[in-house]
Amino acid sequence: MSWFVINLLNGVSYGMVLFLIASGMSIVLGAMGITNLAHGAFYMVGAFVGWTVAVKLGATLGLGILAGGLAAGLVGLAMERGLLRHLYKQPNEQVLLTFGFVYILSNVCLWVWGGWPRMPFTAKFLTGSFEIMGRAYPKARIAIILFGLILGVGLWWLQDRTRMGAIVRAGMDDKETTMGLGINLELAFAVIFFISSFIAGAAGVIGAQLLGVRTDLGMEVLLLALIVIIVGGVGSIQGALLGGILIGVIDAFGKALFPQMAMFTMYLTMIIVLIVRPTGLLGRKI
Amino acid sequence: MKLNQTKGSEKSTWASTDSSTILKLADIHTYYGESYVLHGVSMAVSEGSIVALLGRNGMGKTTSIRSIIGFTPPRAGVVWFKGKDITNLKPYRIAKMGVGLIPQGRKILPSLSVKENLTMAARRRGKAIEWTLDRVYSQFPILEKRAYLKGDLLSGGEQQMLAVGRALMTNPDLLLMDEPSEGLAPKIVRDIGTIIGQLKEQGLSILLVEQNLPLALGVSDHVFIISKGTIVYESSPDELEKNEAIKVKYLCAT
Amino acid sequence: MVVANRRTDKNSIMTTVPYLAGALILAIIPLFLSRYGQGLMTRFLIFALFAMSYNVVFGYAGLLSLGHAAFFGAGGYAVALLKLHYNVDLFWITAPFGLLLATFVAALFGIVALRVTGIYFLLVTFALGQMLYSLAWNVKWLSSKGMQGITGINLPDLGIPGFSLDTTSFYYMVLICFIISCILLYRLVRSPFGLALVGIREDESRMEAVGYNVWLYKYTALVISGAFAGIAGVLFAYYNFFVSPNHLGIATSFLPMVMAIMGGLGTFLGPVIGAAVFIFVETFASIFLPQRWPLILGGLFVLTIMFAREGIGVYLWKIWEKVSHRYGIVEG
Amino acid sequence: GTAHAAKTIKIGSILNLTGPIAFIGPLFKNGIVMALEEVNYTVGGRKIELIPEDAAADMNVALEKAKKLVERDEVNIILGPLMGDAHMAIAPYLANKKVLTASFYCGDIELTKYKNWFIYPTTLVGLTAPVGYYAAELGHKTMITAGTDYAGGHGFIKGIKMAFEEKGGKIVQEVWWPVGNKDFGPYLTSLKKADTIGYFVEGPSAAQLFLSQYRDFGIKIPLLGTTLAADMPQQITSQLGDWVLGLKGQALYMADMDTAINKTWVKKMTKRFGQAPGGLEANSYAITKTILAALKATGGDDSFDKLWPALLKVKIDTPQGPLAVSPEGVALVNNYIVELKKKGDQYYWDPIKTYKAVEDPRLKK
Amino acid sequence: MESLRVEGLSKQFGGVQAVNRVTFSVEVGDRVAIIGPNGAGKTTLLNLINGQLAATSGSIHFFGKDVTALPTYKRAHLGQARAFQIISLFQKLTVMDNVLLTLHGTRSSRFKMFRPIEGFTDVHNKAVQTLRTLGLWEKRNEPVSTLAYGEQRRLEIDLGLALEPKLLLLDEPSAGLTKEEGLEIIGVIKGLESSNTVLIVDHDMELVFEVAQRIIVLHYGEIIADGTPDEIESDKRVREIYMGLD
Ligand SMILES: Nc1ncnc2c1ncn2[C@@H]1O[C@H](COP(=O)(O)OP(=O)(O)OP(=O)(O)O)[C@@H](O)[C@H]1O
Ligand SMILES: Nc1ncnc2c1ncn2[C@@H]1O[C@H](COP(=O)(O)OP(=O)(O)OP(=O)(O)O)[C@@H](O)[C@H]1O
Ligand SMILES: [Mg+2]
Ligand SMILES: [Mg+2]
Repeated sequence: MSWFVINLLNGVSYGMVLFLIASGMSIVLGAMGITNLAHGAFYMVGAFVGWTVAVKLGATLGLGILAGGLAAGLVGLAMERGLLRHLYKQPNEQVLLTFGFVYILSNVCLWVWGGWPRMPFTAKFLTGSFEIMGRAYPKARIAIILFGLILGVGLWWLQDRTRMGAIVRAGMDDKETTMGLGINLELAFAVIFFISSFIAGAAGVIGAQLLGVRTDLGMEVLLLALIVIIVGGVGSIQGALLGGILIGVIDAFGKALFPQMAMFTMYLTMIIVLIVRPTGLLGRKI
Repeated sequence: MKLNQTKGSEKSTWASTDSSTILKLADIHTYYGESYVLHGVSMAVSEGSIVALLGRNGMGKTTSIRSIIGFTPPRAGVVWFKGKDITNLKPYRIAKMGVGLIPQGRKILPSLSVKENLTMAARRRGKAIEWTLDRVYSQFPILEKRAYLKGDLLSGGEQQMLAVGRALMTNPDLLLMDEPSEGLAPKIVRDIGTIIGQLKEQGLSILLVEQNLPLALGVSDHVFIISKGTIVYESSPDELEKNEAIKVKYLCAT
Repeated sequence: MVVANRRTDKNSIMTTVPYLAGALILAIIPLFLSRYGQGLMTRFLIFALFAMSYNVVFGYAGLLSLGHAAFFGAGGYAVALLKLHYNVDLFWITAPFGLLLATFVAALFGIVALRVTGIYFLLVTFALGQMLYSLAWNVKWLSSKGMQGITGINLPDLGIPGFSLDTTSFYYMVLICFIISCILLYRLVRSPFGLALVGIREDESRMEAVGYNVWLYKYTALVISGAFAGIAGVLFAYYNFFVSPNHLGIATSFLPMVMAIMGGLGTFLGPVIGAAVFIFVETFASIFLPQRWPLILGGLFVLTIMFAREGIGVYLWKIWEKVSHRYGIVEG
Repeated sequence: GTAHAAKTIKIGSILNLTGPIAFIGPLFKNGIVMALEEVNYTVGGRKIELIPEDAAADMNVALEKAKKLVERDEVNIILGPLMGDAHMAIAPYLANKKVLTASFYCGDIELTKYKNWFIYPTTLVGLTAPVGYYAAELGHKTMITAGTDYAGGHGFIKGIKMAFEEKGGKIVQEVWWPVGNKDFGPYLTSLKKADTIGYFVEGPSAAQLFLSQYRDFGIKIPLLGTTLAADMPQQITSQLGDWVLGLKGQALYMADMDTAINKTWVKKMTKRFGQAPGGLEANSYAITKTILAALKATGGDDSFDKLWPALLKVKIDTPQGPLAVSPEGVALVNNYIVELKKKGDQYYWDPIKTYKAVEDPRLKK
Repeated sequence: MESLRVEGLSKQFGGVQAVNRVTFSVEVGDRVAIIGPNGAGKTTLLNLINGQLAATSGSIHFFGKDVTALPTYKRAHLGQARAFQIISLFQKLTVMDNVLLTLHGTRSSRFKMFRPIEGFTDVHNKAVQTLRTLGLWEKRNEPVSTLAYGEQRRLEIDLGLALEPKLLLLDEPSAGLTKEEGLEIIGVIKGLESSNTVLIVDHDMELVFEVAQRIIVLHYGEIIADGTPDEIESDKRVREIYMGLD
């Protein structure tokens, strides 16, 4: 029993990080139709900046998360305003551009921070462990779960209770008409993209506990995000959450039960979902 | 309301200083890139009235609407709305000032549900009676039934109702309607006429672009005819009704 | 996106000159290059072929795939496995086998992936490719002893007594494969089938209505494209002397995509130009700036998008059109 | 150009300057540069030119660069690459071209069959064997092995296991995680009971994650392994934190080793590069020194047929300790068991036991 | 001879019964108009006949053959052609390519690979001829998007005709056209051979009464009237529901 609970917690905490990684990418993909391959690179930028603030400068983790999110958000904003803005509805060009940014940002981080990996970090009061059913369980992981839930609720609110999502999709359909209905689209695009990048950056700091801080995170995180989006479906927060947790839990139990097949279980889940529901568990039908 | 007829491309002087004028186009010239489409259009809509803009295909009706809402700002001339120069404002600013748009071809946003199409642009402007989702639904009950359907799955007529509802949700003071009867069954065309009348009663000013002459003449207070980018005629609807020569010459009506 | 803006009755000199000139350059230049230079050219040809094969599904049929490396890798692994387990070197066995394996993988992928469209197609092909990648990591039979991947491949045996390939002759062998593939692909995209792919890219439901079995076209395109990617993979295994799981995974899938977009999607020669730019910039940037080459490469992508949006190939083509008009090669 | 080429000896080096372990390349390069500067880039009257290349931690790129070095630059000596997969990828090609190749950090025993590899400091199994011996000496009876599931990982774990079993120990559980694994939670929560864990993690980043998660999950079984961290720069060690104090494992080099040669070397390195050197620089320095010694013996002849026999006879002293070369081309050097300690706010690895010239048990026979 | 027979055909979208147990049959050479209020299910009915949508229940026979389960492209091979309510030409492709694609669609040459499309001389000649009669020959190398709206409509309809279909489905062919252009379309339809069957949906009563010998009226997916133009014009329900008269 305790084995089960512990592994469940493992899975959910890892899943929350996956959710954080994928949600921003999924929003931008669903709402703006942008395949942002640089999303993982934003995560990396956030992780490094967060490390600088929280570890190097010794500020609190909260400030680190904020700084990481802001840094990634600003990089994202600059990319969107400066370049992507001219490429709406041109998926091929978007793919090449954002892929270029993976190279550029990775190399810039290498330049600025050097190539050595940073120790996983978290807040002082989150180091160490709780006692759960007679076993030690890391506090930081519980914090990740809580944080993921809070952010998830926030995003869900943003998606369903504000018109933001609908406005951005409207803008993708027909920019002119949407503006003619009194909507400042440019602003809406910028805000959505900023939020998406901000989450990526903040996730980089929160996820540092599990994924570390390195200059090759860009690609790796991108892969994880794609996997979660495939399982959960494009465009919805619920999908990213479900996909993230499902992958996390399957990964945890897979590792615990069939350790030799570790890498496999994740891909297998993905393939099975694809065969049963090609558009992901909660994806919009197409 | 003064009713005087202007000849040729002479500029309209109607209501030029009237404080009850909600919209005024003063000699606007609009281009699409190199092509010169509006050669000095002047007209006005006074508060609470319905003005019809008539003309044959390709004469510049839609372009006039686009010039007002800011999609293709005129290169010369001024557009006044509620006494403010809106000539070079961004479309969303103009819309926010109280201009509602029902574009030609409806322009329903296909990836939004009917409900989202309505709520997306909803805006409250502190009027006594405001348009809300419920009110739009009670005006067009079919929209409520289709609330969660994607916009582009509606039939043509349903889309037109949606476009009207969507514009109303922004609670405009002035409604720009570009050929609302296009593609509609004869009965619905009549219904649209009724709705326009109701909107007027509720105090809206309307600029109605139409090819359907009976509809336009039935609802409007004043009529302009545009030909090759200039206003060539204006009068009351009754007067136009009687003027067969003008109708044949500019409206291809028999 | 580039339009396949074909002019059916255009002056043929203008269109053939660049092709002939290109072929001539490819045939002669290696004679003036070091073995390293020849190797680089070989690499370029292989990736150009890979990118062209990708262009069939992406550029022409409009299917954005992120799993194309699976076909490329399958071709390579076929060669490597024949060598590893059966010690077969003979090109006339390995090449058809690689081609078949790649085609088979593409046929399987197509069944799963073509149930969806758009962004989901990208996601599904990515998933399938990664699946093969993880197989290659985990299945011992797919690796040489002591590593992931298969090593120990030599230049192919052509079965001609008394003749064995060296760097130079291998280059020419690759060039011949490349030119044959080019001719086939050229005829393919100019055929009714090829035009139908473009039609499908533009509007599937209209294509259905005028009588095309859209699914079958897409499927066939994917399989054919997989076959050509497989040939590229076979040649690559010989060029590279070993294959690794990476050749099946996403890192490799990105390559033809980037090359095709950079050169000009949906144009015949675009991917070749893209491959040339990519390979040579990558190589020389990493020689001169070993720590900063990713920056240069990434910057190049961005610049291409901002200043030659339709692709560098299309950009060059337009210049060529201007020049050829000015000098009366073609009467305007 | 051939006349000129005959004058300079070109040494190629395949480093990881970009990619996931990008910080490693420059450090290896520093060690090489120091060794070459000491001889003023000349040996036997010939100038030496160093040609560094980036392999981006990708074995395909490594092969690409190896080809470039051989075919374009016509080098006869290549230093690196680091990773085992890259070794395997380039080995047949370089053996065929008769290029003397040195591994930066161990190598699979398979490489010895090519007879052109200088494997430094020893084979995979040879490197970790002391961990197994030491575990037995501590009186441990049972052990869990835990390592990364790829060729190199299997080699390192095998070293621990072979040595521990040779001394009568028993392996009660073998845990493997995939390359690139980040979340060790599921593995850490499924450990059985044992006296010790013999572990190997594939790089500093994974090692950091492993150690911090080991702590967070409150695992009490003591760790013994390759403290890659000990060979890593201060930047890695200094991040570890107090809770890692007392961690024991195998290491090849400690910055504060109390030998005269090391002290002067550290001083020189610090002065030249502005930071204290670690195990990586020590490795590449020792390798370059060995090659230089062989070149000196041949009088500056860098042809493989002369160089290889000369290499096998080299005996020198390096900051890591005395060095000799086995007939298979495997270096014979000291291997240390170290413990992490703290002095002031400086962490350091204290050598608590030395194993001299440990060899791969399979080569001894 | 019977060209098309539709029996008990229904289409349900979630809760919407767009087409409801529709039964009718059409003889070869008939010109039939389908009218009805917006949302009555006219477009949906054409989609069902043409196979773009799968029927929920009921059957469709085309020249005696049950085509209910056939995909669209097979129906095209049997001789159905369609012009859409919203223009569906390939906007980015040239006029020539549009013509070629359409002409190859129902020929076995459509699946030919490795042979240049120009090599199929019969199709090519036919394309040239089509373009010349349409007066679009000069614009053959321009993308369709540069054509005027009226020209595009004409092209779409004429491409339908160029396939020499046994059944031609036209959805609002006059929408967005000027009066004169609309008259031109009427002329084209009237000039068709008697072997062509035409089903036409339009709101332009003038056009409908001009070309149709028979009118089917749909309302909420059901047929409420079916008869000659005169009968329909005087039908009380139709006048009320559709025309909104008395
Ligand atoms: N985007 C455009 N670019 C270039 N010319 C245009 C564009 N849109 C319209 N035009 C031209 O401008 C002229 C006026 O067009 P406009 O759409 O205003 O006419 P309209 O009176 O609304 O006609 P309709 O009744 O057909 O809607 C036409 O000649 C048309 O061809
Ligand atoms: N894919 C769909 N999903 C759900 N409902 C649909 C779908 N397509 C059409 N409908 C509904 O079915 C009804 C019939 O639509 P259809 O387009 O056939 O009408 P129509 O008779 O062609 O109208 P119009 O004359 O306005 O074009 C409409 O109420 C529409 O909302
Ligand atoms: Mg108009
Ligand atoms: Mg319809």
